[in-house]
Amino acid sequence: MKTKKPKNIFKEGAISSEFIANSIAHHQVKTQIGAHNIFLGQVRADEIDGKKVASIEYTAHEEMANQKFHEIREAAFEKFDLSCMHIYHSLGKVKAGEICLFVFVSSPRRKEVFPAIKFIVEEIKENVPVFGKEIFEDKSHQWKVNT
Amino acid sequence: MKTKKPKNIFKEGAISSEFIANSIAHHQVKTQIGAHNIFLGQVRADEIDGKKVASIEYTAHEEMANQKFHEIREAAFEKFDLSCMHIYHSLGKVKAGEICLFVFVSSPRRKEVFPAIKFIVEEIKENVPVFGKEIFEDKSHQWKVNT
Amino acid sequence: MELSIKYFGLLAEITNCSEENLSFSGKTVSDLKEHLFQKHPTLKLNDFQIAQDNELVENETEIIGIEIALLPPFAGG
Amino acid sequence: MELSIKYFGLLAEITNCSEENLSFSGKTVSDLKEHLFQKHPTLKLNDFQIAQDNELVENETEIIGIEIALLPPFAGG
Repeated sequence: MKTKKPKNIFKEGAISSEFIANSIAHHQVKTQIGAHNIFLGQVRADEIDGKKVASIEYTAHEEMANQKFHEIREAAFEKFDLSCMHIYHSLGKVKAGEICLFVFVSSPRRKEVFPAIKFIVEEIKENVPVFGKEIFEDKSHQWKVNT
Repeated sequence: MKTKKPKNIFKEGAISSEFIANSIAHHQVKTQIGAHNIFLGQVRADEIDGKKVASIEYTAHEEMANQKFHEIREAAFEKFDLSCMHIYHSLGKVKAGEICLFVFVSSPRRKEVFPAIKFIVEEIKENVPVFGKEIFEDKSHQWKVNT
Repeated sequence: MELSIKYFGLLAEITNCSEENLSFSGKTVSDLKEHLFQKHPTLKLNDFQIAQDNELVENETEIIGIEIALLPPFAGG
Repeated sequence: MELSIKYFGLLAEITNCSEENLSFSGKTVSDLKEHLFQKHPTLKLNDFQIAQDNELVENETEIIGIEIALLPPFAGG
């Protein structure tokens, strides 16, 4: 199930629940799969100094990011017994309450998917050049930093 | 977000991707959430002595199972900082490739959802009285045992 | 005492019974098992747990409830 | 040598520039940083990493590529 060339994992705007459903439905033909694990990152309406985050505008060094995603993908297939793996990240504006990251791993056995999903999400947070401008309700902004 | 009385978490037949999408979409109003983790159990077309599993027919000691699910839910809220949690399990026939278990946890922060989802799924596998009759393509059957 | 015995999954299949009422004069779960083994000898060959009023019980537990369930190995998820 | 410098996120904002070409005569990433700090003094106040041809580099790394990216802290997910 490995791909040799980096794919483009970015999507313009929020990731819809229909898109996620569609992705799940596509796995019904893969009857060797016994367990899926899905991580969804959702934009939080954090309150900072009395101002509420209304949306995050994502940008990325896209070429480098897709290369990194590819490396994470290869590493995950190396470390865990996975049947498939999908990663999607938003670019552009994503409102509070909307989904900006969708990671989906599948395996014959459940024991594999738990460490796999955590590994992939932590790698993304730490090593992929994606940038987020938190835009407050009053239109002012600050730059998000992963912790 | 705790409920005091056991809910009925069983659903007749397979859990559809639309149902899952709907469940995800319902969380867009909860803007304190930053991370969701979803586990899906899918019926595998295992081959045993040359015969392929076509479906699993689930039965349960429903009252006791719902009570157990409730205890698992309470324990998970106690152990992890969760905003919400949902569990659904199929009863009746679920075909290979279809979803029979849907566990959904949400939290402000990602660190909480990874151990939470694992804890809940392992507890379900070990402690909830649900029974599965694996029906082969030739209509013969055997009883599934969790490992 | 009158007990209601429920058989699940494989156990319902081999006893050919999903629920039955039983007059029981013993004391513990062990006594009840003996009684059930006589009635349904195939039970002896199978692994199961017993729940009394929705709680799993041990061999030494006293039978006090009216709802007894015989549970084969779990297969949820 | 001619370099293309790309600024991302916060860095594009404070330099008011997302991409520029630069004539560079130094050797290492450190030299390049000095050069960029002179051109955009506000860069000094900010935390960033440098990538050369899509790979993160250290201060001692020799500049050989033509694509240089200045990356503020990551915020993916």
